[in-house]
Order: sequence, then structure tokens, then C-alpha cells
Amino acid sequence: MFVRSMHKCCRVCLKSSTRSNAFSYFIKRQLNTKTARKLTNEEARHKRNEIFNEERARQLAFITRIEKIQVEHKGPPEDCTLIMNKGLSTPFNCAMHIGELLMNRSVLALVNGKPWDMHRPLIEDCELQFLHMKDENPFLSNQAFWRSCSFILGYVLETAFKNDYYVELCSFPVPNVTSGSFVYDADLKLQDWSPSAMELNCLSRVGQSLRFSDFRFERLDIDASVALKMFEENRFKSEQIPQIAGKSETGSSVTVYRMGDHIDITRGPLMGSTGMLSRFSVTAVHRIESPLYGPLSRVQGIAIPMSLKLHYWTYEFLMKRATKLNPAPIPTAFQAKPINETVNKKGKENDN
Amino acid sequence: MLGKLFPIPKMNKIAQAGVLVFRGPNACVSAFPIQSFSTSPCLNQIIKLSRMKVVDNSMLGRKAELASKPARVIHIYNKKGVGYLGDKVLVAIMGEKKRAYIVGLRQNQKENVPRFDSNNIVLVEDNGTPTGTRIRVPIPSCLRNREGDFTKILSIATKFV
Amino acid sequence: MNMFRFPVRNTPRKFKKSFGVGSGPAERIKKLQMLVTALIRNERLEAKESYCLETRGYVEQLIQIAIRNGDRHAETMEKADFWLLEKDLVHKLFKVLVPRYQNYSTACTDFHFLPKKVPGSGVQMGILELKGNPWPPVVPRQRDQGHLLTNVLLSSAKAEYRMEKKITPDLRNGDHDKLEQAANT
Amino acid sequence: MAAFCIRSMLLRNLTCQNLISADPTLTSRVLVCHQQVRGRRRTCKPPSWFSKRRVSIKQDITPENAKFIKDVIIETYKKPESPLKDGPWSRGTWTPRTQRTGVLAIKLGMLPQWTKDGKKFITTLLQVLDNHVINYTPPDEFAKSMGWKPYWGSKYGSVVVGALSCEPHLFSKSYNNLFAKAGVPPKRKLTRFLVTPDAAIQPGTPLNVMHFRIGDYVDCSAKTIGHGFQGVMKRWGMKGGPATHGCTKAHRRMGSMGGGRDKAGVWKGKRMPGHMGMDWRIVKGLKIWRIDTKYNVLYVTGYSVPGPTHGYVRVYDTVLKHKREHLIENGNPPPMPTFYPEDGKEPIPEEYLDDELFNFNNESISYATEK
Amino acid sequence: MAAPCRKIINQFVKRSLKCFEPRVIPCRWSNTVRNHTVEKHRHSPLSSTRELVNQQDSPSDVMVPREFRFVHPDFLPYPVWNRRDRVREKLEREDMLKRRAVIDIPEFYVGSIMAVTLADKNAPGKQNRFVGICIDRAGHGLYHYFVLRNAIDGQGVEIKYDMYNPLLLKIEVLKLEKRLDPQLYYLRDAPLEYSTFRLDMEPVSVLKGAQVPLNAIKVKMNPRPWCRRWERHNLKGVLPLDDYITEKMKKQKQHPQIEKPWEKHDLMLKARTSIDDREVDQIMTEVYKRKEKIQKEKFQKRGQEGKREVKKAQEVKK
Repeated sequence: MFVRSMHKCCRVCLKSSTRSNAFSYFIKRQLNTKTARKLTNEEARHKRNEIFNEERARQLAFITRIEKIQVEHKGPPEDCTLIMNKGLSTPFNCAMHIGELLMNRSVLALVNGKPWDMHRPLIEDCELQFLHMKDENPFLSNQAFWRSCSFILGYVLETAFKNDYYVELCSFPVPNVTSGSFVYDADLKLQDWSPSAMELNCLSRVGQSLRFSDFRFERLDIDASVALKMFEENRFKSEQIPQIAGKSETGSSVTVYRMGDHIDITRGPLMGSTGMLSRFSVTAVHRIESPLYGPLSRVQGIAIPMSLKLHYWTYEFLMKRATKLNPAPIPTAFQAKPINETVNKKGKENDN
Repeated sequence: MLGKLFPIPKMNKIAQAGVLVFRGPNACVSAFPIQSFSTSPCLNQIIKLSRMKVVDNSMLGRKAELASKPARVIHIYNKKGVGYLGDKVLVAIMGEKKRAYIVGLRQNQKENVPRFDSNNIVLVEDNGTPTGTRIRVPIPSCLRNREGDFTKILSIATKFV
Repeated sequence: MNMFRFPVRNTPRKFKKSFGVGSGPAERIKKLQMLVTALIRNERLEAKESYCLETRGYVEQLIQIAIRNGDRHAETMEKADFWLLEKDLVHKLFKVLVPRYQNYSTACTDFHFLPKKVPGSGVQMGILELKGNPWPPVVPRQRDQGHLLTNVLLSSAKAEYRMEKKITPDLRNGDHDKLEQAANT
Repeated sequence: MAAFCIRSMLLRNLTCQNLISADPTLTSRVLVCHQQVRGRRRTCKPPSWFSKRRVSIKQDITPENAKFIKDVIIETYKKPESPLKDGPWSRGTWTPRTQRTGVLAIKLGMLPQWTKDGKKFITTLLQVLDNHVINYTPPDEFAKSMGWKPYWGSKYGSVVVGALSCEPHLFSKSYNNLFAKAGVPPKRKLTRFLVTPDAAIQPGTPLNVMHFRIGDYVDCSAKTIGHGFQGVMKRWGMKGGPATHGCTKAHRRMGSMGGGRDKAGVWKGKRMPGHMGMDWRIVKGLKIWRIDTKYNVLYVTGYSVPGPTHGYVRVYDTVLKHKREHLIENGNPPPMPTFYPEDGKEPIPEEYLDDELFNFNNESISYATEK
Repeated sequence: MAAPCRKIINQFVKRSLKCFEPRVIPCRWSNTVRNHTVEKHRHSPLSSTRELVNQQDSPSDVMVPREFRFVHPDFLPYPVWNRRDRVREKLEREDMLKRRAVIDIPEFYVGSIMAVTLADKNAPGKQNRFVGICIDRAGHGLYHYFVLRNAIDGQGVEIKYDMYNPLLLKIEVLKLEKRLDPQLYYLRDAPLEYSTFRLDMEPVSVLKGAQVPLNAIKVKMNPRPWCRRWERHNLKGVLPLDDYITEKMKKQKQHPQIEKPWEKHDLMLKARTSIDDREVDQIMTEVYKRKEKIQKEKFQKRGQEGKREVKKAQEVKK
């Protein structure tokens, strides 16, 4: 009964104009009280989506007049110039104009030599290139793919568990393909859980199914205060947000990505959509001890994009390797060192 | 009457001359060197009407050779109807029926068994004794293990190969 | 055992009556003479698949005997004279092609299938070429695949695997006999 | 004996896909084709239910990495996981009714040999290359897995034998899983032998020429050389028609058929044009004259072992009673269930020769000393 | 209008679908392994009965004499490459070498006059000796045979001998020479003088290392009938046959289906039906090495035996 009333409360709160403040207050109170019922990931995701939608609508509202920009595409099938809408058109839209192949295979775009998400609006006249997994040097694509896989792993952890378990995602390190696995560090609230092969399989299935749902990765730059609101029920993220914001160019903005209804903080860039996944497996869950955040779970996985074929035997061999503990740095506090140093050093290590 | 209406064509010169055109080992004896019949190996098999060369010193064999009328096989004493080395055959020679043993063959033989340039026979009487007293050509050594009447032939042989 | 450096059928293909020649074994050789001459002349040939594959054998054999026997060998010279209808190609065979393929351990020709025209006649066309010719390559330049995601994963796995097994890399690159010998000693 | 032939013919027409299943009781009905076929299946195309076991995935892998994967494969199978969990199986004893497993050999061609009295005869060389037992199904389970009630009751179990190890990344996963029990690399070719339960053999056991002994008799079954669709003259040796004398379009045709009052009509089994060769044939009672243990080669009598050079041949103990008699009389049973190298007390010689066979190391045959 | 259009489209769809059909393995090979696949499996590290590459077989610095391959044509395997097998040929060669270690098989050619002693149960001396001219030499490996011909008592006799038959006790070459043709079957249709040799002929000694003499005798044939159409065989050791044959036969001889002029320069035909020179060299090197080894062992044995005999003799003397 109590739970149901809570739900109602939440909905009422969310609908009201002052919903976020009221909600956060409410949640905090609930968390603080010992008798509080457990918060679920589903509710948190719902709330974040609301905020995301609102913020995006707000940002879109700034564009009152549609301005044209000139986009010069370089590369196959042919070099061409496109006239696109400023702040609205994305590289994906450009690809739609040029050819289906680019639409399907492009992982990333290079805008004026900088990596750019496929679904991020273009803001000025630029030179555009598309990257895919079979490029001459697909380093950027690989990084984006591996980062996206970590991102998806976060989604898997949030959605795969029953509502009784509130999974708090912590962070994931800079993608490192050579380590053999991608990683997400999270507090699963399960101290002695060592998943069986079948359970890992079930986790993998959640990620694997994304291949068919074909979710896009949407990017949004938001203010740190909004971000804090978004992630206030996640103790790790709310601690990290000020630091991340401090590193940004404006000093107070945070980059957020949304895939389906899952929102996470990452610097990006990520791949175009989840349709590019071919195989996705969660291979291991390790226990790690963070000096700041206490005991955490390091969830590892491995994935292969659609365009690269691999025999099952080879893939299983790689999976075996991915079960070993990933040597990526354990998430530590940003506070340990002054801000300008973290920008230089820690910024490279920790992505969010 | 018929002869008048349909004149009978003149007979072939060879037929007129009465010379037998035959194949076999003594073919070169023939008056007509260029012959038009086949001598392919399938004819080397000993069947009925095969011409054989008598290799013993019997008078009958001599006579047949001089008259260029070689012995012809008219029966082979085995179930196949094809004669092989050491088989007993019945031959017609100079108007007589005679029994004989094959002692040499023209067809290809197995390894270590001699092949001869002619098909050789040795005439025997009905009781198994050879008609002649000596065999003029070598006899295959593999026939030496034969028993019975064949030993009488082996006894008059001069050479073995 | 099989000394051919290229796939060979047990029986030769029969040629149908084609342009310039009739049918039958003698005409087949005539057609092949033309094809061999054209290939040695132009170093690349586009024809029916069956023509290409038959020509291939004759060109390979011709070059092989030219390499083995040299231009002082009467029989080889006779063969070259027969197969090359344009006589200046005999010089090309001995002066250009023989030095080029002297140290080859593989076939000295390449065959590629051409795509079928759809809709069109059902004849499978192909390209036959001499290796090391001056034409642009039939197969465009292949990308370096070493940096693909799967290869990055495998390469790092390889390094780790080798570290675990503690086997020196030079031995690993060699054949397995060496490995066994090393293990035995 | 005839019953055995029919049975083995029935079994051999099933493909390797049906041979093994992890739990035969569960999957028995699914795997067997119940379709009634009139006459023999005379086609070269695989049936529709035949699933592909070979895969050809073009992996975008650099040559170095491909080599690395090969190395891993080799090392994975170098020391297979010890199958000692259930321990070595107890070995049965040979009885006259025992039917042991066979081996899957490759035909190498023919060679002449000579006996000690100088008689020449032809032998066929069969190489036993890299054979392993892949699976054993006890009689009860095997009877269930047939899908129909076998008339021999539960007398025979089945042994699956594979030859020629391959790399696993050539095959599909389902095919590779068949070899998990035996702990050997996937095999290029599989075959099944019916065995009596006393000749049960543990999966993973290697088989070699020493499975047989000199002087034993074996049966060989293999597919004959395929000739494709042939006319009546080549296929059945009919005489054809005359070449001339007004013969129109009947030079190579069969004569009349179907006439003859009571027996008129084209009867079943009438010899007509059709697919020739590529048929299973059994040659029984071939003597083993010589065994080469270095190359694993058997020399068996005759040139009638079916199939071309490098064709697969199933070799097993003969079913002919009169050729098994010497085993009973001499009290010299063959190794059960197969030869194990640890049994031999003495080192195995490179070559075994039959007593009657001429050894080329010996002096020429001479009768002069008999005096 | 619509119908042909649809037809074309249907065709297009069919063709484009065709490339997705699973490839059916040709039935003819479904129960056969290819030659190179067998080799791969024999040396595969995955195989439990693995055959290691023998270092001795690899090409080395041993110089094989040029004549060696013509002296030992029996070591050349059956030339149809898709029916060959390496292991079978190896085992075959082993047997041949073993036999050659026991019995001395001298160098001889078609045209040489030879004497063969054969073990014969029925002969009085348990031996049978035959002298004759070698008119043919053929067969691969253990199947190798030669045919001797002689005329005894005016009767032409030919005997075929298997070279590796254990009944052969001795092979002597009475006169080592070559003839102009690879086969001398035409002696059957020549006067018997050409194939008459005395059974007690004494061997003609030849200098060691000297070139084998070529007997360039031209045989005058008997008039037809012949056992074969000799005019079609392009015989070199025969006097012109023009007197014996008709005009029609001369014409027939030049018919393209009989003459087959296209086969003369067919390089692939030659490659398919003969053994490559490189492989001949490989085989001959291997055989040469083995033969030398066997000879060395023989000498050693003889030496030891000789020493023993000497010792015995000394003991006896003492």
C-alpha cells in the first residue's frame, strides 16, 4: 500500500511545476529515514527522462529562426556540399542526404577534424567526414564503440535487476580496448553475489536485445545544477558532477547522453545507435574496494560490432579473457587533488 | 536358264586359284603377301576352328604342314570352350579326327610363362600315347607338373623354357 | 606430389565453337594459341572463365619450361615458337618473363572472377593476368586490418597469452616442429 | 548374416547429424527421418533436413592473429582435460558373439605382394589416420534413439568413430559440441559402428592399426566411385543395338522390355539407365596380410575395396562365420575393446608380416636346397 | 507489355537470390578426401598419429648422376596425379630397395641381351635359365616388368618377368646395348635371325663408366600380315615399310584422327600424363641416398665376414 501511495505521490509531484525540488526533498527525506521503502531504478530513470525532455525543449526554444549552414562532406561516395539547418541538422541527417550506406555504417562523424556524435546538431559551417568500424585507422570508432558498450552496460545493470535492488551506477573508466573488456563500476547492493553462468547470460541478453530495438544515442549539454537535480538520488554521480562541471569549458556544464530511457553522464562521443551491436556479453562481476566509495562491483563485458564477423570459437576465447579483472583504475575521489590538476591528469583517466 | 538371265559373276581370283587364305603362324607361307584380314589379338584365343601348328615329328603333322592345311580345333575338352595351355583338344587334320594337347600359345601369358609365336599342339592317340616320338620346339616349363597322360608328352619333349 | 601451383582439373575442358575457330581438339589448340599469345603480349586477359582457366595451365607450363631449360634448349624453343604466334614475344618470354618468375614459388598467373551481369547472358567471365604486370591491380588495395576492433582484442589477448605461457615469441612464430624440439630438449 | 547387412545398410544411410545426441532419449524422435522412400534415393543433393555443419565465416582477422588462434586451438587440444572423472571403463572379454568397433580408414591404392611360393597377388592399402572414439551409446538408449523398434532388440550399442582432426573454427557450434565428451578436436568425418555391449569403448580412445592383427579377416564398406547418370550399356553392361544395318537411334539402347504373357510389364528392379556408382558397397572377408605401424597402414587382400584413392573406408571385423573360426579355435581373441599401447610389453615393431607373405628382406625363393 | 517486364524482373530476382543459396558440396567428392587435404592431416599438429617431416628426405647437396633416372625407370610412380599417394609410393619404394639389397639388378635397357635365372620347382636343377633380348620394359614401382625374346629351334619365345618377383634368382646382362626404339615388339614380325641368341652365350664385357653403345641396326620386316599396324608406329629401327603397305594405308596413316597432330605441343597433356622433372629429381635423390647407404652396409658386412673368415683360417692354421 505504502509503495503504491508513494508512486502516486511521485507522479503528483512530477506533474507539478515545482516537482523536482519537491521530489528531491521528498526522496532525501525518505532515504534518510530508516523505515523508508526502497527507491527503484525505474522511478529514477523516469524522473531523469522528464528533466531531460524539459531541458531539451528549453534549449530548442532558443532557436527561433532557422539559419542555414554550409556543410562540406569529404570522402566516399563523393565529396559534396550540403546546406543544412543550424542547430537542428545532425551528421546523421547529412548522411541521409548522401547515401544509405553512410547512414547504416557510420559510427562517428568528424566535424572540422573533431569527433562528433551522429545525432548531435551541427552549429556552424563545417567540413564533415564519416567514420566507421572498418576504417583505415578506426581508433576513434573503436573508442566510441567501447565507450558506448560501457554505457549500455550501465543500462543493463539498471534494468536487469528486480525492483527490490536499487543499483547505483558509479562510473566507468576511459575505454581501453586492449584490456579486453569494457567496464562499469557500480554499487549493486549485493555483497556476496557471484553470478552463475546462466545469470550472466541473462544479463547479456538484456544488452543483446538492444541490437533489435535500435535506440539512438542523444546528446545534451546541461547545466551542473540541472544535472545535480537529475542525479541527486545517485550518491556517486552527485559527488562527481561538480568536478566534471569544473573541467568543462564553460565551467558549469555537464554532458549527458540518453539511450532509450537510460540517461548517463559521459563526455562522449558515442556511436550512432544500438543497432550496430552484433554480440554483447556480460562476462564477469568482480568485487573492488574504492578508497572513497567503499565496496563496489566491477561489471565487465565484451561486444562486437555488426560490421565485424567473428567465429563463435574465437569470440568465446575472447570472452574467457574478458572474465579476468580489468586493470582499469578504481574510481577514486576528485577531491583528493586540486581541481586544475585533476583536469590535466584525472580527466584523462576518468571519463565522467 | 538362270545363268543366262542373270550371268553369274566371275569368281574371285584367289578362290579360283584354290589357295586357302588363312591366318595364323604360317600365314607368311601364303602366295599373297598383302592380306586384308585382321590379326588382332582377340583372334589368338583357341576356340573351335582355330588353326594350330603340329610341333611333333608325326607323319600326319608333317603332311599337313607340307600341304599347308593346318590342324583345326573342332572341340575343346573343358567347360569354357576356350583352350589354354595344357588343355586337351580335338582337331581335324588331313581329314582325320585326332586328339591333341596345347603346348604353346600365341596370346599374352602371365609372368614367367613363355609366349610363343604360334599355337602349338602335340597329337596324341586315343589311348593317350603321343603320335610322334619327338617334339621339335621347346615346351613351357610350367607344364612339367602335369600328371596323367601329359607325362607321356613331357617324356618326348626335347627342351623346356 | 601435385607439382601444379594452381588448381587443375583431371580432364581438359572442351571448347565450344567460338569466334575465329571451329570446334574440336585441333581448333581448341588454335584458340589456346591465340589466348596464350594475347596474355603474354598484354599481360592481362578478359575472357570466359573456361578459356582463362585453360589458358592458365599452358602459360604456366610454358614459363616453367622456359625457366628450367633456358633459351638454348631446342625443344623449349620449339614449344615457344609454337605457342607464341607473334615471334617478338619469344624474346619477351626469355628476356622479361623468365627473370621475373625465376624465384617464384607460387603460380605466375592470377585468376579473378568477374561479376555476372544481371540481367545478361549467363556466361561467367574472368580475368587472367601475369603477376607483376604494370597494370593497376584488379583487386583494389586492401585496407590494413590490424587496427580493427577484433584484431586489437586478439592482439592484446595474444600478448597476454604468450606472457602466461612464457614462450619466446621467435619460437612461436616458427613452425610447430621447432616448438616440439624445444620442448623435448 | 543377411540381417546384419540390412541393418548396417539402414544405419549408414543416416547422416552424422543423427549419429549422436547428448541425451538420446529426449531427442530421439526428432532426429530420425520417417519418410517412406520408394526404392533407393538416387540423388546427389543433400536432403532438405540436412543442416550445414561447415561454416565459412570471413573473419576480418590479420594473418598474425589467425595464426595465433590456430596456436590456441592446438594447445587447447594438446592435453585434453582428463576424462578420469568416471575413470577408465572396465574392459569386456571376447566371445564368439562379440562385435567390436571398426576404424575409419583412407584408401591409398593398390600394391602387388608375393607369397612365399612366389605367387603374386594384389593388396589394397588402407591408412588409419587419426581415429578416435567420439561417443558410445549403450544398447537400451540406442534402441530408443532409432525412432523405431529395432528387430535386434537391445543387442547392439553404437560407437561413433571420427577421423581427421580439424580446427574447430571451420565448423558450426552444434557440430563442435559433439566432440566435447571425447575431448578431441572436431573430426572431418564421422561414422557409426554397431557393437555388442561387451565391446563398449570409452569416448576419447584413439584407434590405430593395432586394433587388428595379422591374419584376421575384415569387412570393408565404402562408397563406390560415382559415374553420374549413365546409360544401360555402361551401367549394366547390356549389349546395345547394332551399329549399322538401318539402326536408327538405337545404338546404345536396351532391347525390348515388358513383354512375355504372364510376366509382362516392367517389374520392379528392371535394369534401366540411371545414376551409377556413389553407392555403399561391402566387401567381406578380406585377409590382413601386412601391417605397417609407422604409417598406420593395413594391407588387405584384393583390389575390390570400393571407392577411389583417398576415399573413406569403414573397416571392421568380418561377420562371416567361417572366417572368424580361427579366433575361437586358437583361443586367440583380438584385443578388447581395442589395442591399448600400455598393454604391449614389448615395443611394437614397425612392421608385421603374415607367415605366408614373402618378406623383401629375405633371400630369393630357391628350391635348390630341398634336395 | 507487362508480361515480359515481369519475366525480366522474375529472372532478376531469381538470379539475385541464387547467390544466397547454400553451396552444395559436389557429391562425387563427398566420400573422398583431396590429396592435399590428406597431406595436411598427416602433418597436422592436431593429429594424434602425426607424421613428422623427415629431415633426410629434404633436398641436399648429394649429386645424383644424370644417368641414374634412366637406369632406374622402375622407381618412377604412376603418373596420373590425382590417383597418387605419397605414403603408398614411399612404402613401395622401401620394398623395392629391400629387394634390390638382396638381389643384384644390373643396368639394362631395351635391346640388351640378358639371361634370367628363375627358381622352378619342376626343373631338374630347380632352376631355369632363359636368354633373350629385352624387347620391353614397363610398369611403375613394384609392378615393373621386362620381356625377353629369343628364337629357340626356330620357334619365337617371349617371357615376361616381374622385376621384383622373389622367384628371380639372378639377372645377368650378357650384352649391354640400346636400340633405336623404346619397344621391340616388331621383332615378332621380323625374320627370326634378328631374335636368335645362343643360350650359352658368353657375356660381353663393357668398360666401367663407358657410354652404353647404341645398336643402330635396321631390321628388315617380313611382309604382312603383322600383329600390329607397324606403319603407324614411326619405328626408327626398321627399314622403310613402303613396299609392304598399300596406298590406302599410307593415306590412312596421315589422317588427323590417327596422327593427332594437336597432341605434339600440348603442354598440359604432357604435364597431366608424366611426372614432373623436379619430382623425378626428388625421388631419384632419395633412392640414390638409400642405395648408397645400403651398399655401405653391405660392404661393412662383407668386410666383417671377411675378417671372421681370415680369423677362422688363422685359427685353423694354428
